[in-house]
Amino acid sequence: MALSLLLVPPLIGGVLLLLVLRGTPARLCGAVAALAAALSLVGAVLVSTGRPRIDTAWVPSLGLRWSFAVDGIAIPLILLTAALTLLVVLHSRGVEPPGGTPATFYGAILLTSFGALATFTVRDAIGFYIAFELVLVPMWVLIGRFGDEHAPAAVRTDAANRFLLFTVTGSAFLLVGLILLVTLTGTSNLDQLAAAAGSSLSHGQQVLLAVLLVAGMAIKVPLWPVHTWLPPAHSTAPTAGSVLLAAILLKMGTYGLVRVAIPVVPDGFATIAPYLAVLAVVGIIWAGLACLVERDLKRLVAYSSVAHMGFVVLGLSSGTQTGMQAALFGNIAHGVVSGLLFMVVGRLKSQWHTADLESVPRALRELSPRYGFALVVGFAAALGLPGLIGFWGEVLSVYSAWTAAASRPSGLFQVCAVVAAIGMALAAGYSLRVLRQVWAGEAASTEGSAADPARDVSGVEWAVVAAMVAAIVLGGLLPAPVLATTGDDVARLLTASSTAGGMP
Amino acid sequence: MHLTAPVLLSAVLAGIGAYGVLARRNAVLVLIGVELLLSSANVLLVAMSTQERPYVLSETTSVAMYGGQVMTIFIITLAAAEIVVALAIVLAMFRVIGHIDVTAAPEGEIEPATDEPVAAAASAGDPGSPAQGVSGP
Amino acid sequence: MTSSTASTFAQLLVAVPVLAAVVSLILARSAPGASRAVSAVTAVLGFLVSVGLLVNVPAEGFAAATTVGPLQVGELKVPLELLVDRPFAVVALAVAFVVACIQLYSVWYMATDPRGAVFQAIVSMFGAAMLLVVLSGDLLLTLIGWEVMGWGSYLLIGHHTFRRSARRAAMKAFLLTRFADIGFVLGIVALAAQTGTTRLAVIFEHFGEGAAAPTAALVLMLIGIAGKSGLIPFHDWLPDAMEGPTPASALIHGATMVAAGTVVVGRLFPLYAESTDARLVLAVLAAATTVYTAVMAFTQNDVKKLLAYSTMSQVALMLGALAAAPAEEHGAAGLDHLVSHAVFKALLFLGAGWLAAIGGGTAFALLRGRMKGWGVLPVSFGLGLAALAGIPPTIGFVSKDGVVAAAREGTTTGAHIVLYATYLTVFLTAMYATRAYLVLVSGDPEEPDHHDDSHTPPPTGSSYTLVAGVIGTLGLLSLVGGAAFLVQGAHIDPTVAAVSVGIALLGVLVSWALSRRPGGDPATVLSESWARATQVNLGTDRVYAGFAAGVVALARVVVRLDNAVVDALPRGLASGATATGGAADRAHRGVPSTGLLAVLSGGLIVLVLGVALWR
Amino acid sequence: MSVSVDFVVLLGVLAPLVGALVVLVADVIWPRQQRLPYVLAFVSLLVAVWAPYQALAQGRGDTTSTLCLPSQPTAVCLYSVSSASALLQVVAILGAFLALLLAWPSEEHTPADRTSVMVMLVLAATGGAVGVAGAHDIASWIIALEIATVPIIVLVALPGTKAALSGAVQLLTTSLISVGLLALAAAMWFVATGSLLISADTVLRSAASGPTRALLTLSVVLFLAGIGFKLSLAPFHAWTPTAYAGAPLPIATFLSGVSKVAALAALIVIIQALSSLGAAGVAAVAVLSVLSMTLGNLVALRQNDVVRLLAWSTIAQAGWIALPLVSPSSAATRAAVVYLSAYVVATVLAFSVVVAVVARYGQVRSGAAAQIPGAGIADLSGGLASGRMIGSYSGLLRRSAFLGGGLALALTSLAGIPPGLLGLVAKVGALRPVLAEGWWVLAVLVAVNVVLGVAVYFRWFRVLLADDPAGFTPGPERAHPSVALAVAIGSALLLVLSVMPAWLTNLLG
Repeated sequence: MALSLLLVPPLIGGVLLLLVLRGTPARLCGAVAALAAALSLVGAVLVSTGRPRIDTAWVPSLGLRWSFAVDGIAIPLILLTAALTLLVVLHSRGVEPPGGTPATFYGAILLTSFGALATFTVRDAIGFYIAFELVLVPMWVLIGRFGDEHAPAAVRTDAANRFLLFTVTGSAFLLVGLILLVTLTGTSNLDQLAAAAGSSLSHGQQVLLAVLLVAGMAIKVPLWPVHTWLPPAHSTAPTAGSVLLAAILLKMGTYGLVRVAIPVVPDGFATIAPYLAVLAVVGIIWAGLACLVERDLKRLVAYSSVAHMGFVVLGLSSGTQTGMQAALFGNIAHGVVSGLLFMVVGRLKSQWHTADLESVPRALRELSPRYGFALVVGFAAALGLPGLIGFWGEVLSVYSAWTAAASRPSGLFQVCAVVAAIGMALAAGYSLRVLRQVWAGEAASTEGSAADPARDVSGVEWAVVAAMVAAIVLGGLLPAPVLATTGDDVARLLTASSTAGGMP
Repeated sequence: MHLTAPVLLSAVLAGIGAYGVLARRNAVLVLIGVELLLSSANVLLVAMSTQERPYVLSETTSVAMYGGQVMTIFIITLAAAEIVVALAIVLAMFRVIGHIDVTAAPEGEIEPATDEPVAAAASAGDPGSPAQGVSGP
Repeated sequence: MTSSTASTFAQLLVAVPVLAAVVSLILARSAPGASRAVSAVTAVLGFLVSVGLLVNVPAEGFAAATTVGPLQVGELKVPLELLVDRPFAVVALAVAFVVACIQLYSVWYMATDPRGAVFQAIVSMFGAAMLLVVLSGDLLLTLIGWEVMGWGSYLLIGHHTFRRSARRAAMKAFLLTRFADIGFVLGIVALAAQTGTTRLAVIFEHFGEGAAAPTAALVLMLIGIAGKSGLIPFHDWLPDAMEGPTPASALIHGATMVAAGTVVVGRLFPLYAESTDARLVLAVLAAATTVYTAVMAFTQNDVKKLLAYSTMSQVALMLGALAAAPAEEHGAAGLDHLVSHAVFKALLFLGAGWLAAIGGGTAFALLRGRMKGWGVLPVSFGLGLAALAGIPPTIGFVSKDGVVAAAREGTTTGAHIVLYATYLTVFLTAMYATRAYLVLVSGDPEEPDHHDDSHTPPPTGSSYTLVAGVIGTLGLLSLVGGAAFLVQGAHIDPTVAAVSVGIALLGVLVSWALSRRPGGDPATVLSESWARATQVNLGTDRVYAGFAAGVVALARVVVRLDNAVVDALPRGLASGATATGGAADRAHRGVPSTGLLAVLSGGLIVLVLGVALWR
Repeated sequence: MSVSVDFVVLLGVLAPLVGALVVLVADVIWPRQQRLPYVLAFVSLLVAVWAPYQALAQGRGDTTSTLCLPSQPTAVCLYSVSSASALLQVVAILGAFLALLLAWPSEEHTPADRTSVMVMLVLAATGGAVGVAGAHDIASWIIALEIATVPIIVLVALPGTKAALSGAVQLLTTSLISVGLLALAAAMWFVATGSLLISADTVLRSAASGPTRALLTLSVVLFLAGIGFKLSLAPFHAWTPTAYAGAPLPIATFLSGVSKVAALAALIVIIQALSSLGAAGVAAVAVLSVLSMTLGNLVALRQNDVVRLLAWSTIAQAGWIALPLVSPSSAATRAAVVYLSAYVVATVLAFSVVVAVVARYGQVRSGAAAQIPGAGIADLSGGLASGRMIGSYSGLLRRSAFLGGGLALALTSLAGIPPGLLGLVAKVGALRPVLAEGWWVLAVLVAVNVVLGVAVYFRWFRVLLADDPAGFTPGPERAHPSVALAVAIGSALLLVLSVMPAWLTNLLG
């Protein structure tokens, strides 16, 4: 029941908007979307406490089932998704989406949310793939159709196609991996697969599966060197699209690693984990460096996402509970932080008509103190400042790499930890670069030394931004609830794999 | 009975037929090639149906025996039908197009492929310029 | 008194400024006056709490207190607890006291600043972070306070955001310390990794039971400490940090950020005591820094910069004491010097702020003789300089005597290095302190060529009372506060004291003698080019800039590679696919009989495969 | 010797063929009727669907047989319908029905005397396609296959234009070659097995000894090549784009739907017989399948004429259809049948929308020409105005949610991306047998083709979302009722089966 409340409103709302309410004005569409998102959020809260489970046959001949369940690993992500969807819908209020009808815009947002929620709750391997793919078309529409109206059509098209084709490439490998998994093990139930922990598979099979599955997820995460779709997608997507993309879609990749790859083929994952860790830290440094010279603010935030997801993957590949906890926390943290950053940066870009760091107006702290405040909090969290939500995931994943599991080459992982720590310093570099260019400085115009309320954030939008800021601060000060939620299930997953796995 | 001769004949027919189909451009000659192929099959079928082989189950022996010959008649019928249609089309082709070269470039192409500079795999038909790639005839 | 009371006070001591920061930040824009009042009142409240803590803290052993609850992160236990014992309660008291002074002082100093309320809120946050470091019983909690302080320093130094130099200095300060913190973080990680917990008590126990000293982790942490404390090679951000408003300088230099390194080493002293190698590294760095910065201080032409260098020199002395002290000493000498330095350095900076208000700037040229006639100011400032120089009976004398004693008692190589460096520094410190005093009380000032709006007018009326009260209190403390250490059990060895006082007086004399020369400034004895070079810290900034430029150049290479190499494969695949598609399309349209050729080849493929594979 | 005949079972074959005859007779009695042939055809198709419906309804996995010879130990039946082949028959009949619906409004373009001929040919080909699915001896198999093919050649040629004849000649040449190969294959089969029956027993027997095994291999290879033509598997695909582009749209629809059913049915009959031999025999299928997919997708990427695009997509999809047959299991057969069903529904739906749009553009063009003589036509010249260029679909989703949505659904289903879940499920099903055989390298190659396919279909999909074409606003789309009905049926099927794919897959047990 609660699961239905979680999943059905965005689906129905999205379909309703796309098919029935096509011509309706933005206000009504926004209201419908907000209602659906709010219901879904209620559902999310309910499933977090009740942890219900649904399991019925769907396509028996393929062994496909409607199998949905909720556990501690998914709960933070479900709450994040549901809450962010509502916030994004509210944040988009009063903005006429460029390029298409408001109904399509809000419909696409709701359907994206539905796909993500389905991904986080589904417990069937093939169903996971289907849910994984659900977000593709709506997000593609958001980028291609509602993207930055200042960008030439070719750029928009290129960005949307990159997003689509990169992601589809990933999911095609994922599909092969999942089907192979299902045929080799004879079950598509992810819980059973995790419980078996690959005990029926040979080492070679595990490695092959791990490579296929991880290759599929890595593109979505995105891991270096398959990250090049992300910056164009972000710089083109509308604010709502960017927020959903960064805060939710990328999480599907890491969640997939936690849910489908690590517990199911622990032995195979252990074999490729060192490579994964190296790619992750290369991505951290690579993206951090790119941020130091990137001129487009949105692309910069996108690159920073690559770096942050690098920490998440590093934690995951360490093979320790600490690492997985750190990764799951880092997931949430990055979701909130990048969500806030894209909200602020997106709105500023539409206000300035540019996101070029060299030509944006200075002294945001003078001109729009609230935006300025939000920007400072966002970037402070992005550089992993303690007391804000970004800190825990990063420092703990460095710790986990330093103390990687016994099955991992400890020397290599300690080197990775050192490199990741250097990446934290780079994060400080680019964050301060942005703040120095945008936030600090002297107001260029003569009249502009005083704040102009019209140009600052207010009303519902300010409430949304303030809520995100509050989440960042609270998550930083009180990480215990999130960590406690994920703790038991992480322990269960890894215990199962250490007892059952590893013995071909 | 020795089957060498009929089988050889069949092989020769098949070879000539294949050559005619692949190498000839004139539609009628191609048709003849096909006929030769079919005849080769017919010869083989008829020759083989005279053979009673030990591994053919007794229950179906009669079917097997006569099957080859029946099949031949089927194929002859089939060939007749095909040729009727084929000749009709070849005639129409001659009347409308003016030649019966089956390997000529097809007529009535709506547009040739155009070389478009594309960044990603599928950016032809750009919504910004829907007329792109439309150049004729 | 029970330790649970002490725990409650410890919790309060951190919680009060945190809440104060949040509340005053929220109020900052809508009700600036209320916001500033909150900051000031809570700072005083925090001081009272710290007194309560000191009264209640057990004389021996630790009192622990929880904060936001323990975390169990997989295998790692993070109790996030506070740990307080007597020496650190004293340090906390000093911190809370200095913060309270600065908050009160800021009520005047930042009165005209439109973002003064925000400034004071950040000062509260900063104080909270420092208190967290002081009271932390958990490595991660230390790291939290440590980094938040770094961020606070960024905000405070960059307060005058409209000044380019301030923006740069803020960024430089944060980036440099953050860069150094790579080591700090890794050190913490390495320490925690050995025990599976970040709880200090457990770590002490673990290494106390004979486990090999974690030298690598300790040295890594030293990198971070060197960054925060401005040790060589991170010795160039503090002078630049003078771009911040003077209360911020007082805060950073007096009791908090710069001293945080000392606090951490003091806290981890049981570990450092085990590792001679780590302490040798620290000793060498501290000795080099203390002498070098003392030399730099002498010729500075700006009173705040002189004070900045003196801070680095003094902090290096504290660290030197910790590096040299015998293991049984528990590092008391370093912490004592931290406390005394907090008092007199806050005094000096706050006095410098007053001077700046009088003279319209902090350059010595503007301030010549300005100190005369401002009542409590010259006396207090003089006492502060005397304490800096270690002249008896000031607080600085007592604590510096402790440092010398600790270095003499040490038997390691590091201790010897520190001892000689300390003697040299005592001499140099006396010289530049004397120079500063002489310049400020004599001669005629230049008029500032422009009036900078950012400078506050000199205090009058009630604000005069406030500022004079703060400065006077600090001056009084500088004079008599040393007694507190004696009460605590420090003792003065007459021989040791005689030697160091003698050296200090020699420095004073030399400086005084030089000031007899024309111009009245002892520093003019040195060559002009040397003086210029010292103004820019011998060009250290260029080294940093070169390093940054190197990183940026690498970044440009990365961006180019990202486009030209990493992205080339997908792009190439895409264009390859379209090109192949186009070629195949043309092949199907133009050339006759392609179809049949394809058929032939297909037949062959199928034949070969069929025959080959089915066999 | 007596042969049992059950006319109810044979109804699927007989009804369309009888219907074809009736249409001809009716044309003699009442010449130049526009509606009557269609009505007769619909009736006969309705009757025809009864037989496979019965077969599907009566139970899972059972076969219905007739034309049985009384032999021991089990009866040998020349015509037997399993649930899989029954589904194929239903799909063939449905495809024919939809194609006729699409042809219905084109009476003003088709000369009246040709309507009956056209309908008759469609019925005949449908009968053939239905027959192939049930045939279990080579003679009726080959005859049914040709009945399914020859009328289509005529259908393509029927308009008599240059384009039509070019297409027809291509189709003719290839199908003649195909017939030749099939006849040779049949002869070889007979030589190898001594029997005309296509059954596992005969195959097993002939595979027992070396020389006959080689002959059997040769025969299968020739069969595969011959069917490759019909199924448009590369490299036997060359006729496809030209024939599609030249044929009238309803006929192209028919070609892409019904004739593929016939071809797959034919292939399945052979492959099922081979299943007793194990896996290796079908390596050739794997090669043809991947080759078709890759080539079809790559060339489709560059097509601006949507009919050609669909033609190349058919080639790619043919690869997918054949893919599961690398595994000789019955699950693989079912997967192929499910894939084919999904493909036919989606492709026919796409064609239906194309028909609607082309009709709409035709009206606009003639309207514009009437209003502004000399003007308008110039802008509209070229392919854009014909409704067949990809640019003509610009903004379709906004002008008509019905047509645009239907097309979007069809395209996503062909690409295998939600919301076209049916296509996705079909792809999952098609990949499973491949991986069950452990051919993961093949699966990875196929995965690459998933990406290519998405690129192909989304290139078209994106246009639907775009703005209206520059300088040309066709106004709201209104399709002819019969075309609208076809679109509605296709969309409804696709939607329902996307939500509940089990309703399709369960039919096969």
